[in-house]
Amino acid sequence: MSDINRIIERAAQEIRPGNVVNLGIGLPTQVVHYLPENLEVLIHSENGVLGVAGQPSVDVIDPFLIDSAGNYISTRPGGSYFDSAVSFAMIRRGKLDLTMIGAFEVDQAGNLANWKIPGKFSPGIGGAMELAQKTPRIIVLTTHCDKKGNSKILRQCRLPLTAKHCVSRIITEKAVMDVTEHGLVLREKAADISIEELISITEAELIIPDEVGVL
Amino acid sequence: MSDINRIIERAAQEIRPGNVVNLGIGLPTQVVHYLPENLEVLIHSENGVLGVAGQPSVDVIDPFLIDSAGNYISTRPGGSYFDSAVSFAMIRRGKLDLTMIGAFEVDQAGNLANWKIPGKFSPGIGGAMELAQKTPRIIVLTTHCDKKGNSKILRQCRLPLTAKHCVSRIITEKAVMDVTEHGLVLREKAADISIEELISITEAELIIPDEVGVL
Amino acid sequence: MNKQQTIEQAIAQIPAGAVVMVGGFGCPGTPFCLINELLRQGQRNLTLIKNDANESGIGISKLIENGQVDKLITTHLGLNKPVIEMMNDGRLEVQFHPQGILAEKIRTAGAGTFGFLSDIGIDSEIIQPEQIMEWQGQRYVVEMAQKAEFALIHAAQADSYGNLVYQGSAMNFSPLMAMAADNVIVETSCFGTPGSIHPSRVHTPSIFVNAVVVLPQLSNEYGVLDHHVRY
Amino acid sequence: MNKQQTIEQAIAQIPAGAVVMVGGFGCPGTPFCLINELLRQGQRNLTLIKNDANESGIGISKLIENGQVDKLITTHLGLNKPVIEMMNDGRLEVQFHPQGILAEKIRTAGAGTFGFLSDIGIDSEIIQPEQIMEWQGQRYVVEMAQKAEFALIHAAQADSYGNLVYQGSAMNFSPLMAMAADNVIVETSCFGTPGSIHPSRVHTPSIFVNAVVVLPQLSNEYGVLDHHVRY
Repeated sequence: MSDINRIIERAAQEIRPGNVVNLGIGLPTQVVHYLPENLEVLIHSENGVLGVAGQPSVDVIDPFLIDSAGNYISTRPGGSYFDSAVSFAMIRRGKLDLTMIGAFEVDQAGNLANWKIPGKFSPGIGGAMELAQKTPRIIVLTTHCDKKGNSKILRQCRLPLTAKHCVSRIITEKAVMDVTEHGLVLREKAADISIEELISITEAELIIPDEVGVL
Repeated sequence: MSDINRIIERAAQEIRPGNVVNLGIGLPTQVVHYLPENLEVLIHSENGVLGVAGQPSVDVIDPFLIDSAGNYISTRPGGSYFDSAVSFAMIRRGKLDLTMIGAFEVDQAGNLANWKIPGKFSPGIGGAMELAQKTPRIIVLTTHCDKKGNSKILRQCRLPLTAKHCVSRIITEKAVMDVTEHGLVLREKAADISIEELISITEAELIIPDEVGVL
Repeated sequence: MNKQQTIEQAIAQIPAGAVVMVGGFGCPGTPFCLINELLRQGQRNLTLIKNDANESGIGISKLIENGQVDKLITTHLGLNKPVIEMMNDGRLEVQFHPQGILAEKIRTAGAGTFGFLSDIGIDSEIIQPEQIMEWQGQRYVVEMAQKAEFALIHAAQADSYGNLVYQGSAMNFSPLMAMAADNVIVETSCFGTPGSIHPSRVHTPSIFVNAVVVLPQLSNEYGVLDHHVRY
Repeated sequence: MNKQQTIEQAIAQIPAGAVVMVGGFGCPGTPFCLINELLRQGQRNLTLIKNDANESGIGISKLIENGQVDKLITTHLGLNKPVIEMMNDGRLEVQFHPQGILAEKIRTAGAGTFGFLSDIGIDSEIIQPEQIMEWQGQRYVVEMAQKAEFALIHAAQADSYGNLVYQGSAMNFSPLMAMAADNVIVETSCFGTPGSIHPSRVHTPSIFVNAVVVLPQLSNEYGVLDHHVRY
């Protein structure tokens, strides 16, 4: 299984029956394909859809129905369409239970940077700032390190922040970590990595409890 | 013909094909019954209806469809329903062509007082303030004098104002008058009253042009 | 995600002293059955927010006449004599707003923003001097968001998730209040499974709704009022 | 009240230098035909307001790549390389807003109010210090209304008065822009007489629409983009 698949499969387990969940562009939007078909959940897409379901078969795709990442989607029974003002009203009012979101950097205090690399990458903020600032529970989905092998789980973010102290949980292909008042606590680790290795590839200070699950 | 009917019939003539018109509570809401059936006009009711038409026959009344005065209505083809925020967005954006409105007092500068008689009558402002302040053309429909015989067309309003300098035209059972930069100009008078009599029952200073039509 | 509740359950969540928005402009949209249950349960010291006070003897006028309401935030009392009398007597505190401003204050709470800049009534006695703000060389009225703990809503149609459709002029304040209140209780006589309302026809998305009460049928209060019929 | 116009007539009203809102989030809702006519007529020095810049080679990206656009007010440029390059080169001025804030700024203009109080990004670099206001002991971001002279809108269905229905996720910014712009030009391939849309199904009431352009059919641009299909 690829690193990406491992992240997405693990992330899918976070979604509980009855949840309203926004899936950010990138890894998170793919989580919709890993949900059990009978799981009663409402996926929110900020372009104005509640009740997102996977792409229908190719010959019946509706070109006027996409998610915020541009993927063709369908809706489950009980879905609704609405305008962008209502869509962000839902977000700002805290009506979502959970947002899954990508990251350039995330730190042990739950700060998130995922929109701008000054001088290199600044394509705009999209809906990320409002989702990060206003959703009660934010789970970051990210590879543990960047392409150069540098940790993306930091002591303190260096890039411009999307929102402060917003992240509850971080899921990578190596570990599941929770932001707590005491710091970043390791909850699960991949079977193919030792705790020592994990600590060595993680810039953030990891708190290792007695029990660590298997990712 | 009663005074009231005379006012309403005259007012109905003000509505041109293609107009979007709000009819305030009281005399104005009755204007809808005096419009030619084939006149293409959209009557706006601030409770969320565009395209108001008269009450249908009694056995098919829809109890969930009223105008802002509580009258049962129907809608003409091309009508729409919307919420109160959108309804007042239309008003504040100046999308109405014309509002017809009642008055306790109106003065020669176009000031309007129609919502409060301190100590006697203050049931709230409703939508009157926004209609008066934001509609490009306001026509006041009122009896010329109150029940005690005092002029309602004043030099200067004494009651709390609904909006300043908002009225374009005043229609009473005795006269049609326009608020101009020079003052209040008589345009039409009833056949059964002389100009001298009209001046004597009108507190406002009336400018009498060479030509005065017949109401 | 099935939000169906009994009317007793749903209304019992409202404590004494609660701030409660009530949909409806005149009769259309007024949730008469939810209101009657609130009358029966008898919670007191309520603050109500509604466009109008209904007419004497129906809707929220019953709650006010029964002494359950301390304060009413509204736009117009119409010809409701008992309520006007209670206001004049000081037995009911009434706060008036221009109708579109009340709608927008509620919509602002529903949008998760905090206030908006207006010019309605800026030089009238309805605006207090402390509401005026100068910003970038212009004077504005600052109108703050109007929240509530509860909203009582009548829908023509609802599904079990809480997607709502309104009928005719019964929409009015309801979609705004459904967004603005923390707990939204809806009554409907037309109830279906998820999927019974097409996503494009939904007026209020389910996410804003907390409880749906199914009415076996609509009582006479929802019917045609004879004194408003033009014969 | 028949607002039908030819596409040439409708687009010819837009002068050089105009501020133009364009509906659509990605492809759905993007009025490709109106945009193509604006490309053909060639008005320059435009300011465009749209959620995104479309993908390279379609929609407003064509106008930008053709040098007709001085400024873009948007939320995200996605992976549109030529537009990002033009921004980085200084050939295109780009103003970014958080998506919901852009939506709300447009909606504020559409509501005829002047601004709103927000807390989104209050301590981030996206908010300028001069946008911060203290009011009744709280700090807020003041977000001003975003108007435009024109809006270009795609509707799934329209009647001759200009009542509009949107399809699926093609609604997005369109109803907000229809309220906010002084001249609203709509394209549709499904055109009917007044009464062809039930009053409860109208998403944008006719009062906000100035011109309706009837498309004989939808071109390939409105179809499925193969590179977005998951096989």
